[in-house]
Amino acid sequence: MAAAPFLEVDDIEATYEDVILALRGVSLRVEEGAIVALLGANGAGKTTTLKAISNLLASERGALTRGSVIWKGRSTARLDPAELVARGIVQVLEGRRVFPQLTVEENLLTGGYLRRPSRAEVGNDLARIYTWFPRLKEKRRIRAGLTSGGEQQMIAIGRALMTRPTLVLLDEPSMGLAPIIVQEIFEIIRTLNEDEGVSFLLAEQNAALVLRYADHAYVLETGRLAAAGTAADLAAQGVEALYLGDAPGAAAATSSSAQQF
Amino acid sequence: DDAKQQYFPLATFRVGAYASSGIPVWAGTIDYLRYINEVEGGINGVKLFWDECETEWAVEKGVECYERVKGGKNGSPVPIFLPHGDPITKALTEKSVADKIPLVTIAHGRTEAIDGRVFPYSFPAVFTFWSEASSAINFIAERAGGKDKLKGLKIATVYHDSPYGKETQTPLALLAKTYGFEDIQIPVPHPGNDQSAQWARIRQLKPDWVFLRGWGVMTPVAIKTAAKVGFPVDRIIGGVWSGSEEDVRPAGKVGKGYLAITPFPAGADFEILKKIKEHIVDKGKSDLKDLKSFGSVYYNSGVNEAIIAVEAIRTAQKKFGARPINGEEGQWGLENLNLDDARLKEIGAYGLQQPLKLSVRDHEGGGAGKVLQWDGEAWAIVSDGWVKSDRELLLPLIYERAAAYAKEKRITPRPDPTSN
Amino acid sequence: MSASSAGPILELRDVSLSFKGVKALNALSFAVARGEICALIGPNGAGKSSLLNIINGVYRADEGEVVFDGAPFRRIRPLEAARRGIGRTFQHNALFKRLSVIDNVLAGLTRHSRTTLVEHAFGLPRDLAESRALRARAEDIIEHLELTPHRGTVVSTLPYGVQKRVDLARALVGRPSLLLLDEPMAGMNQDEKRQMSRFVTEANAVLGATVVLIEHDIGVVMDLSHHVVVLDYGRKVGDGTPRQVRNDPDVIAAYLGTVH
Amino acid sequence: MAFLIETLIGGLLSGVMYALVAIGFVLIYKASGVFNFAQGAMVLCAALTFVTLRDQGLAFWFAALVTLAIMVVLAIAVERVVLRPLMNQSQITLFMATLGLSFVIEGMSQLVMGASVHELDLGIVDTPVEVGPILVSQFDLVAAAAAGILVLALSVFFNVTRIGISLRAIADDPQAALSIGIRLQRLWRIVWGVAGFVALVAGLLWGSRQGVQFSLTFVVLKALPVLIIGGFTSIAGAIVGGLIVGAADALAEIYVGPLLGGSVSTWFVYVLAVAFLLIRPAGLFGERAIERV
Amino acid sequence: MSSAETEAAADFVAPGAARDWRGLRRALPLGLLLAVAFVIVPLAGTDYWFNAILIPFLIMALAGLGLNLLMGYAGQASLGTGAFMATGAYATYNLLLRLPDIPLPISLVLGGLIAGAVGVVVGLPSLRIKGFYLLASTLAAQFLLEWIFNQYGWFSNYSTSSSISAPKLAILGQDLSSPVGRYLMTLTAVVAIAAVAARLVKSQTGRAWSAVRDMDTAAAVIGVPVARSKLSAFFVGAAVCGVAGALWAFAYLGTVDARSFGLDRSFQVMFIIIVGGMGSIAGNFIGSAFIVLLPILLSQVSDRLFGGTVDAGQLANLQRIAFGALIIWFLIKEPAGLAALAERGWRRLRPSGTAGPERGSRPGNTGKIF
Ligand SMILES: Nc1ncnc2c1ncn2[C@@H]1O[C@H](COP(=O)(O)OP(=O)(O)OP(=O)(O)O)[C@@H](O)[C@H]1O
Ligand SMILES: Nc1ncnc2c1ncn2[C@@H]1O[C@H](COP(=O)(O)OP(=O)(O)OP(=O)(O)O)[C@@H](O)[C@H]1O
Ligand SMILES: [Mg+2]
Ligand SMILES: [Mg+2]
Repeated sequence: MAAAPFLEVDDIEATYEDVILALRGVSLRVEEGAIVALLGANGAGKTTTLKAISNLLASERGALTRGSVIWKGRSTARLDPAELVARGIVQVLEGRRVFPQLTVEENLLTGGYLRRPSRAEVGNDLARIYTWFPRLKEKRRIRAGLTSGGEQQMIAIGRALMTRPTLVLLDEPSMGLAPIIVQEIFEIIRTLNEDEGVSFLLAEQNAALVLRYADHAYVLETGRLAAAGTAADLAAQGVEALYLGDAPGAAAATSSSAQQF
Repeated sequence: DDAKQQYFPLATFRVGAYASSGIPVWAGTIDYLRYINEVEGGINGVKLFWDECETEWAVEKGVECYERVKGGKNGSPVPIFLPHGDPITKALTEKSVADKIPLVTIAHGRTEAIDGRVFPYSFPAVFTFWSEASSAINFIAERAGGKDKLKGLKIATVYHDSPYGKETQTPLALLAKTYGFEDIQIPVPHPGNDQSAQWARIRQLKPDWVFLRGWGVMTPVAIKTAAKVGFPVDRIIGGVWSGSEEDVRPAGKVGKGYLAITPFPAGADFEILKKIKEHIVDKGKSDLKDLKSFGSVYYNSGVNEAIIAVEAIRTAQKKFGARPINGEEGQWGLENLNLDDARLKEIGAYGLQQPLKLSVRDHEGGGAGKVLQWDGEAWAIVSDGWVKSDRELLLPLIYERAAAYAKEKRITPRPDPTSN
Repeated sequence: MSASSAGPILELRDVSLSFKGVKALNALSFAVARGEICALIGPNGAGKSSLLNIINGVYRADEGEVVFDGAPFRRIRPLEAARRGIGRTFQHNALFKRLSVIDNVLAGLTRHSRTTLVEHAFGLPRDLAESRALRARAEDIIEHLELTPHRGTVVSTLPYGVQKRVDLARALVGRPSLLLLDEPMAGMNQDEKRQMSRFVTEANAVLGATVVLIEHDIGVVMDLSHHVVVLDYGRKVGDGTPRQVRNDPDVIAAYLGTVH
Repeated sequence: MAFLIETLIGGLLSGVMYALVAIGFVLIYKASGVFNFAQGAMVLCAALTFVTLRDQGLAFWFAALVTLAIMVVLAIAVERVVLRPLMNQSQITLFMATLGLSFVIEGMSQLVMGASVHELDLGIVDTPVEVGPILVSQFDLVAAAAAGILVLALSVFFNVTRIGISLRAIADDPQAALSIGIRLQRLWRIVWGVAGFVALVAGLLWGSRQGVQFSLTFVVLKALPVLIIGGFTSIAGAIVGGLIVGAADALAEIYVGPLLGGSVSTWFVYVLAVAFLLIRPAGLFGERAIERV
Repeated sequence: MSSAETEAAADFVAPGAARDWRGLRRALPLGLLLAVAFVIVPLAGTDYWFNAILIPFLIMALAGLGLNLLMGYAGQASLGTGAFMATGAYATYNLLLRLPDIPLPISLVLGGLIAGAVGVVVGLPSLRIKGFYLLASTLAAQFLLEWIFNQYGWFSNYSTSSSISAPKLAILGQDLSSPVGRYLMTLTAVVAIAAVAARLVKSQTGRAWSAVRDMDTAAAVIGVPVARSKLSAFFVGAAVCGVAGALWAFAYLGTVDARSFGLDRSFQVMFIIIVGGMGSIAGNFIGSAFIVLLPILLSQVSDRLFGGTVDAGQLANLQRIAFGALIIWFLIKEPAGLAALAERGWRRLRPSGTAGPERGSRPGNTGKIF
């Protein structure tokens, strides 16, 4: 565990519109090649944490007001989201944010542009996505806004994978997907993780499921870290209990200073 | 000590769509006022002082300005207000009666306000649009060799499709009936930046003359489009608001030969302009930033208006004493204003301003214009002095309209003190 | 053709729907018995949502017909469907997001309103009486679905799970005889799903609404439904009791996989 | 008959001039979903800068280059000061912001360059050409050619698929675009810069037609029906819409106006545009709104 | 009139004893405000304040209210406001002229209703068109109506300049043509209409509007009559704008022609609601204050500060720039409008009202009508 920190989130505090305090001193680490789960009830701050890492808060009138995010030893504070994608961090936004007017294939292509790949590369990458999600291949010429809810989720994930990331921030990947697809997605995650060393930070509601795949897990509660540990430990403790916040080992994330109200 | 000076507020428009005309106009006015103050020591020793209030030529802002200044300043009352714009004038017409502040609107405003019995505080002095139309026709007659030669001519009016543009339809119809020319009316919608259809029609109808009653960008586009369809530009006579340098210059070379009728002849040779140049402009005290505009139509119009205001105050002072004049006294001054050639020569405005005699029944007074021709660089006066309008022919109709207005508004016309 | 309370409340007869030549639904037929909870499952893009859209008039079937309460139609306007008593919740959140919870629920009662604009504008007695009555109904449902603490909150500010409940309240308040639910439990944690299941059962048992439910959580489907219809590529590949369907190898292969 | 054809040709050529302004809107709408009302102010700003530089004695090309540079600076400023802080806001808010922007640009332009009217001579001879009985304006032909070239160039630019698709992605969902590494800010700057260039071309052609003055900003009003008919998102639509509007406008002025006793062109094409919309709610070539439940 | 007011107050007071007190606390500031507006201001105001500031401020707020009902509540974007105002003005003028026996308030209401009817026609395309396309299509009405009033003399009783002017303003023999009289008349109309509007937006009609605005497909599915709601919004919105137009013509300017109600006016009103806050009644007043008063303030301030030292033209340009920049700044600061900003400030002053983290004004959810 003493390896060079891959992603290190240190005591961050995030606000929206200068007044709504969404995170109060959250710290977490993702080791290279790990799958880490981020759990928590609705509104606990999972999405906000992911956005803080990918620097997308600014586009929602939010901001990091304290703490730092260190990616491969460097602070990400000054990098714009595109720069982060170029350096390997990509986020799959919650709630299937596809580009409705673009076709399915165009949606996927947008994910590849940053690398300026050659035609052949693009073709390969596309083919890879299509083997994972054959459904998308059938729908490649349909405008994404017209596809079904689950198809849109696949597009969003596929699009992110097109950037060839080293760390994927996945926000509720299982939402609205058929069981078999959920299973497939987690298998894909595992494959990518094992074969290509891609790391994952997964925000999920389905704790039982995600803990089966993750190495490590963190539990958030109203913007604070409520628990952390290996996935196996947490699974054993029973996640339900964790959600209520009375779990043992709650991290010392109590520095609830800087009330913004 | 402001109370000993004469307040004279200015509702300017130096930004917005009409800034390009507003800037020289107000420079002309301010330069003349400065000249009066600095060279003549005020009007009979009463110096003028003023505030500017930006209206952007918008009604609400104009009304706001008027309301802001109408009470005078530091004890000095407002003698005359220059609304400068049709819509603003309309909005102020009734307020001015209540407030007893005369509005002087040269070459705009309501034509029927000529009748001071119904419109006691409106002064569409010098040159109403009806006079403009009539003078233009008379100039055509002059060129044709007499009014009898008008018979059978085709005269097309290309007008800005707005109340302003339509204002001349009635007098032209009357004149057409009287003189037997054919009256063709062609509207151009605001702003008029595309007139291919209108000029295609002109090409088809082949009129002998075009009377161009434009506004803003409509004029240069008209001139250019005329050239495009091959209509001779020296057969186009612009109205007052189509007759400034700002109107022709953008048309470029093809504007050479274009005519315009105006009560504000351009030129820097008039006596008073020479004096302003000497005492104000050359001393760096001019309000003009771009001295190219000195002596332009708009600049001279500003001087012209200022002259009328100053002379009206002077006239009022004769009756009320050499002190600041209030609105009611200003009205008296205006209604007794008499600028004959002798007086015009005295103040150096001979040729720049036409002889003018106002009265209760006649708030216009003049009714003549000069015709200018553009030589590519500047205007030259080409008419034989002032071209008069057929006011006798038009006045009965105007009085009729004023009476109708009085009836609708339930106004009892004020008696004309001079007629008994 | 009177509404026979014995026959199925909803019947689809050879319904087909295609988009630009792609068949979303292919000659689909099945019936939903009065008073049951019928689950509709199938892989993503199988045509489940599209089917609901046909039933309440958002889409028009290319072929076939839908029989609701004894009356057949191919095309119905959404408004007409609502008036006849078809209620609906949505897969993607489709709440009136700038309105409060109570207002969202009250909007679901619009079709029961008999007053006019003028009465609303001047607060005439009939309007006052009616809005009191409607409000009482709305409050009822809100309490029932345990939304009372949120009643005045603007819905867009609520957690996702609560929003889904508001969606249900909005559909239920109009007392639909047929309630179409499109993935009402997506994005919820186990607790919330349990709670939601309870509400659906109650809507069915207490309020007497027949329910057609789309859901991907097979555990929920098993617990809740009386009848399951499985779609794949717009066709029906299974139709029976939950138990039958669950053990159907085709269904397992196409949809369930091994994770449950 | 000849008269009809002449009117029609005149109208079509004017239509191309409208299309030129409309393209500026399309560019920005395509790339950010913003209906940029400041386009008119940009036309004024570009033309005014150019003319002022020319009046200072700069050579034509040099003046054009400097103007272009200024438009690019403007684009960068707009991205930084207006677009970025307003990312993810509703379109109507952005629309209003561009209205505010138009005040700023107009004010700045006039503050620096004054309000006087300038002549702009591009040196295009405009003696009418006679083709049989029909008169055609040379200037309009040149303008049409310029617009044509511009449209071709822009179409190529946008069909360099990467940029084209990226821009459409941004217009659909800027945050999602950011999340997958589309360089939103850079693209916005590029697009606003290109829109500045289009504004320059439109400013030069319109300016030489009517003089460079404040009312240049009003040309947007004629561009709107073009947009409605063509669709907000299509460059080709702008051209087709422009032709339709130009022709309809000219014909209506000649044949409908006299029947109604006045000039009809302020509203005629708008009413026509609404008629088009009733048949195609997103214009001829626009992207239809997607609504799925 | 006063009955409509108490109605509005009553509306704030939700039933239930516990809420009575809260309702009272909300109604109290409003009551105070009205007392000041009806009693103190008429005693203390000057001509300048009435004629140049208060009357246009109130009327523009009313026009804002009309557009806000249509656009802020029902989500139907329109740039036809000017045309609706013109219709109201010309209709009222003709009623006063041709049916002189009808009392002034009734003519005003009838004029508004006629504008509303025109609004319904203008709104017909909204059944098919949305968003910017709808916005642009309302321009057709804007230009067409402006043209009609300008073109056909009948509407202006064949006045030479196709302008209309106010007949003597009087109610029950009370002369209202003094500035105070016109102010009170305007105020009364504005308060009465605002009270009705406040009722309306909370009624079933208002909810249907908001439902259509937020999600029209869902609205139809749950039984909201979408087409009827859209048209009724056009009707009410246009009617309110119509009354505003009539007041603009008769209580403010005295004489207008159709160009007073041009596109600029439509934009101005739209500014008011965007700056003030869409979907907020109070926002119209705040927005109107911003749009009407700010330029005056800017010009007075800059005159004080730089008068005489800086060139007047440049000063005016600077004001224009400042105005534009302020608009952008406010939009950035608070995309949901100044009303939301004010509310937040208010809540901050009284911390009892703030409860925990909440997505109160989550961007993208507020004010998003397309
Ligand atoms: N754009 C925003 N503006 C204001 N507040 C926000 C915004 N986004 C989130 N919040 C608030 O921040 C807190 C954390 O929200 P976040 O979306 O991160 O939670 P989450 O754990 O992802 O929840 P969910 O399971 O519902 O996705 C919540 O209280 C939420 O109300
Ligand atoms: N309006 C439309 N235009 C084009 N294609 C459509 C439209 N609506 C649905 N489709 C297509 O029809 C198919 C069925 O979609 P539907 O939304 O009914 O699937 P679903 O079963 O609800 O899937 P999910 O579980 O993912 O929500 C999809 O492939 C989709 O692409
Ligand atoms: Mg989340
Ligand atoms: Mg679905």
